[in-house]
Amino acid sequence: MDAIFDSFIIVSIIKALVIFAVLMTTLAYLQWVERKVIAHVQVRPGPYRVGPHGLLQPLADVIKLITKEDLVPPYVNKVFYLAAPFLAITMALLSISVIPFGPIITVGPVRTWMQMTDLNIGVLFVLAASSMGVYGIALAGWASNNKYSLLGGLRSSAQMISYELPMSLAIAAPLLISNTLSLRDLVETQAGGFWHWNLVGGGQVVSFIIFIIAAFAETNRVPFDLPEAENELVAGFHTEYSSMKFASFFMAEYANMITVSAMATLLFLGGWMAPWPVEYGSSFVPPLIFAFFGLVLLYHGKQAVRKWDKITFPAFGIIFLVIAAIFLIPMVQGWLLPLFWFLAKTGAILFVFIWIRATLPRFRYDQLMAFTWKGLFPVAMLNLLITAFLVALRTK
Amino acid sequence: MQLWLIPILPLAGFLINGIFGRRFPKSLVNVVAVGSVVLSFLWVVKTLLALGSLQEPHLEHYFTWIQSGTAGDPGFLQVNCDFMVDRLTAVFLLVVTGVGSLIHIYATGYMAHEGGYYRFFAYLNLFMFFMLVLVLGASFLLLFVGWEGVGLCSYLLIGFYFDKKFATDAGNKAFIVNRIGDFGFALAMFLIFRNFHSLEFVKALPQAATATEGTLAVIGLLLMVGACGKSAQIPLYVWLPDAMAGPTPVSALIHAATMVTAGVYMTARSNVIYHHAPGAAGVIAIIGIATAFMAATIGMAQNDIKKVFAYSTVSQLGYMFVGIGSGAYGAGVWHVVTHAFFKALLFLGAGSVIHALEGEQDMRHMGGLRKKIPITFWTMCCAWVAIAGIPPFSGFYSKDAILAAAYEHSPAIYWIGVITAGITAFYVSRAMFLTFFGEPRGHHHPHESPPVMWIPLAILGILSLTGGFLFNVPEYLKEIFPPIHEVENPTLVYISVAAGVLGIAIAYLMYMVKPGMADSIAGALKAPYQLIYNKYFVDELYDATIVKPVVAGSRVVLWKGVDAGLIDGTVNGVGARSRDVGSILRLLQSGNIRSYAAWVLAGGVALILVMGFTGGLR
Amino acid sequence: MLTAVPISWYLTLSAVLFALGVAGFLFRRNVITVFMSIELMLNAVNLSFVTFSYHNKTNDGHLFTFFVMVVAAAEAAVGLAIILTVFKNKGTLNIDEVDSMKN
Amino acid sequence: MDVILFLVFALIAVACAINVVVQTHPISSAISLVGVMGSLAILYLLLGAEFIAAAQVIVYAGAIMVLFVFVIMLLNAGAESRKGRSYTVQLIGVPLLIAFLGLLAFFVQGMSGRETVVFGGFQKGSPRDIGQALFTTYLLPFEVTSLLILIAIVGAIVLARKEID
Repeated sequence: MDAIFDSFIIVSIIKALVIFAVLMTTLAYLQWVERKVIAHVQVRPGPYRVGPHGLLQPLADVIKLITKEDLVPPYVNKVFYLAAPFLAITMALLSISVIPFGPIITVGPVRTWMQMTDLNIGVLFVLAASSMGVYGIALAGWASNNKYSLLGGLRSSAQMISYELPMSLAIAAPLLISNTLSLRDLVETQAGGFWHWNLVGGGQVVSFIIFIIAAFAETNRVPFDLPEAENELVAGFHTEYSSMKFASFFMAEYANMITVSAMATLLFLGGWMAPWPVEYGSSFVPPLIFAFFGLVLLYHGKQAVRKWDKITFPAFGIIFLVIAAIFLIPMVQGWLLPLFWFLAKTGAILFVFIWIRATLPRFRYDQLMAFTWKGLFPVAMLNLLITAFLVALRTK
Repeated sequence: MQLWLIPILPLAGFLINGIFGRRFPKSLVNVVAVGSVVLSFLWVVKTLLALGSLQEPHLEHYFTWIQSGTAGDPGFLQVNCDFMVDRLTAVFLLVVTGVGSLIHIYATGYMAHEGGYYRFFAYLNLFMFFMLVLVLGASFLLLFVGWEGVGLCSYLLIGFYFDKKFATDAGNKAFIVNRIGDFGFALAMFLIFRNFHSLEFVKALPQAATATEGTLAVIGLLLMVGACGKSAQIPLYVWLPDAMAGPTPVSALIHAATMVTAGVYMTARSNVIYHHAPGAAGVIAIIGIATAFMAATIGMAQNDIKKVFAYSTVSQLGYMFVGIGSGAYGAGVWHVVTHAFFKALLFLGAGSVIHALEGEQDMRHMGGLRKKIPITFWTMCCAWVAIAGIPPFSGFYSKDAILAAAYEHSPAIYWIGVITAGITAFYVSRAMFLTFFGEPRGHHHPHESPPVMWIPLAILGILSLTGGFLFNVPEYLKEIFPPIHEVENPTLVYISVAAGVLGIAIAYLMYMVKPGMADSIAGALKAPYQLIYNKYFVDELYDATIVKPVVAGSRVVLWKGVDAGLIDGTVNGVGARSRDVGSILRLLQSGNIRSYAAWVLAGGVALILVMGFTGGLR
Repeated sequence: MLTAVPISWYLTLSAVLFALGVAGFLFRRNVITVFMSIELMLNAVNLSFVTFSYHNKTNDGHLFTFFVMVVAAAEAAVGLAIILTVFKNKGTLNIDEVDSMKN
Repeated sequence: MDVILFLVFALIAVACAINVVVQTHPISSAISLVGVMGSLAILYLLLGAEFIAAAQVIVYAGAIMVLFVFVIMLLNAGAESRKGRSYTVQLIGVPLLIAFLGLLAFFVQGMSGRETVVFGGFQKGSPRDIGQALFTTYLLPFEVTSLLILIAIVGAIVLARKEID
């Protein structure tokens, strides 16, 4: 009893540490990716100076944020002002803990899931965490004792409550099909090719779209970033925040993005399941991709324009080729492939987030509300009803 | 077979028009009202075609409406919401929905300039619903539902012009008189349940053979009381003439074609009872012939065109009951059908005349309309020859069948019937001559009615010309009625036809050849003329013997004594006492919520104490 | 060192929370705070519901709790709307000044 | 383990509840109330009521209390004014409260004997079971509550809408 118990505790701690570390770096680099992508959408290089192609930019940002002066305006409500960013980042990270990245792996003596813990109410847990997330922003807005911040806080709380409904309804539809609330089982029910995914097999296109839209609003992303609309509210709820406290809001936003993207992957895109079974060679897709990029980099390295690239391109090319090679090792394939697919799907959705940000203008506030209450909500409700009806028919 | 659709369609029409009609444009109201009825007519046709020759009644069970007691014991009452179609029902369904549709179409033209348009059509649709329930219902109770429903609609529609005193009075009169009849009907139903332990036609009626003739006679007579109320027979006919206060389409649909024949339907439906209780049947025949004769004589002296046709309706209903009473149920129902055609036509034609003369109803101010409104004139001529019993038109066949049966029953009734036939021909001819021939006596500018009004007239005209030999109803209904041995007796036919022709001839003589002769005759026979002109003073008689005492009693005893003294006294006393108590309790109302909360908390503590120490918490 | 929690502790906790809710209702004069005290009492009751359903080994208590939540949501919506209206009309949130029902 | 968890979260709950009552500023009370609800959710988990725990967080903490916070911010309600407070209610209330709590605690101790709560001792709290009961045994109440919510929505809109004139 105790041995297992201890090992459980230890394993959990290790997993927590690993996930935390990975997540933090991902957050930092997601920022870099975003800037790069937007830059290329707008036909400009983006961050370029710090490191090759600005690869070290996040590092620089982190240092900048940490070393900045951390000032607390005198007229704020101290307790909540300090608590708000902490609350925001905590709630953002909390939901990661139930998200499964892959199947069981065996590391030395212990076999464990690539997931911190599996609740049989995992989905509800994520919903709960995200619904708590609003407090961070609302409190920040209120505690800053500044009318722009207050408006930002009000907007975000109203907006989050409003968009939670269609989101929940959109989540409910695939749950009906998979007939479980545990994220792990949810993925298991979608195994065996993309025609079993809830998006395709379940025909949940509508709820997928609704979910993505609501996710944009929940994470206060363009085109729903009313709470921090510069041209109306300076910087919205985090006007008064600086340095690490600002950074934690920042991280919270990106962590939420990752969470919702992961949720979308799990709910609709079959999680870590390959788009088609291994016997049809889905296992060769990742190595091919990496190999392709490696070769491309090598090729570019041959006629590089800047002198940096003469070193960096080939280096990265070789790294990619090595990764491609690793993918071919049978003993690691067991956990590497699922991880790849999960990350690929999540990354694709994240790319959509960034893409949209680079593309769409911002809503007007009344449009925002009318859109969810008069548009999304009824459609989601209808979709849920139809799905329930079909499921009932199928089980008959 | 989805029988339920037949009544549901008009009900839907009623609901739609009744709820949203106020906001609808007239065209939409028309579409809903007429459409629903026509649809249900089409559905009836489809259903009957699908059912083919109804050798066996087709029954549809929907749900158990009332259930009491345990199955098996005699007190076990189970009333299902069942619909039944046999040949009798089929005939009535066709008449009700068919004539109903025509009259709906007509009404869209007739009511075009009236207020409360949507209300009128909502009521009309509701009436259709109840009438169809009445004929479709497979048990006496369901029939009774429709029975009361049509009574209600008739009340509503008679009082349609509720801002006119006489209209509302007529409505009340109809309603109250019908209550008497319904009372009899209800008693009859109790007896039926008591003796046959069921109210379903298929269960109850076959047992009639087993019961004693006395019981059956009582049941039959009580049923006849109900029929008297609904179908305006002596002594309860007085409401029908006043019912003409309603709009003319209502008079045509409810008070000529369909509702008033409900009594005939009901008696024909329970023919087994009468078959085994000849005494009751005889009474019916006598009532029928008496009504027929009396109403016909009254009809001779009326000047309001609608009143004439109203009394004619009463008289024709009398004929039908003669048929029922003398065992010729088929003939009675046949007369219902033909009468529906020509009487509806007469009323609609009268309506068209009234419409043409901007509401003029007195025949003394009409005349010479033949040229002005030819279509109306020619269509009404069809009805004229039909009701006058001129062969080979519809009225002739049915009336003749009845009279033949009556002769078998008792020659006396036959002879009175023949005389009545003559009188009938006379007063209809009188009406026609006064209205359409001679010199215009009014100062109006008549205009022909729009097509939407005269097309139904034309259809009805064709039907009343050809209805007799097209639909041989008695042949169709032979199986379900007890057989009667008919003897071909040409002389009877000649006599009745002769009577009809004679009536027309006299009318022609009195109103065409020598106008004014009528007045001289009236002057010569002062007393009888006054008698029939004042409808035998029946209304006055009822007023003196029944109405006044009842009113007086209610005013003195019930109102002054019971209501004002007892009930109001009690209520006011209670009110006063509670006000006193409240004035004391009011002091608690500090308006401070927290003090209320404190009170609640105190209550909670007390509750816990009590429960705890009485062991309620263990 | 006892290894499991006596069920009475849960009930006592619920009682304490309820009493605190009542206290809030009695002693606070801000309408919103009073309203929140009501929510607190509801939560206390929910806790005892769930505890009792553990005691009875049925999940009826959970259902009751669920319904209480639903009703609480509806109540919050309407109540807060009322508070907004009161504030709009009277310009105060002090419950003692909202006594137009007096006498 | 159970005992520690229970004690920790029970203490948090009580502390937050006291905070709800003593804080003069509504928003502080609101946040403390959220704390109470969160810790209660944990206690529900201990009692094996997973669904209720989730619902507690989602509905109460995530929706209702957000609504409260929203309204408080909207009205920008300041701290409670100390002026003109009447002690009469306190005078009646305090002893009543003490009596109430004492009696309640006393009877509670008397009622439930030595039964103890062990984590995992109750398995019927999963969403599936709740759903089963909700749509079979409790179908009518469920429908009625749905109607109630509809009424509440309409009422709230009617109350809070601007007067159009």
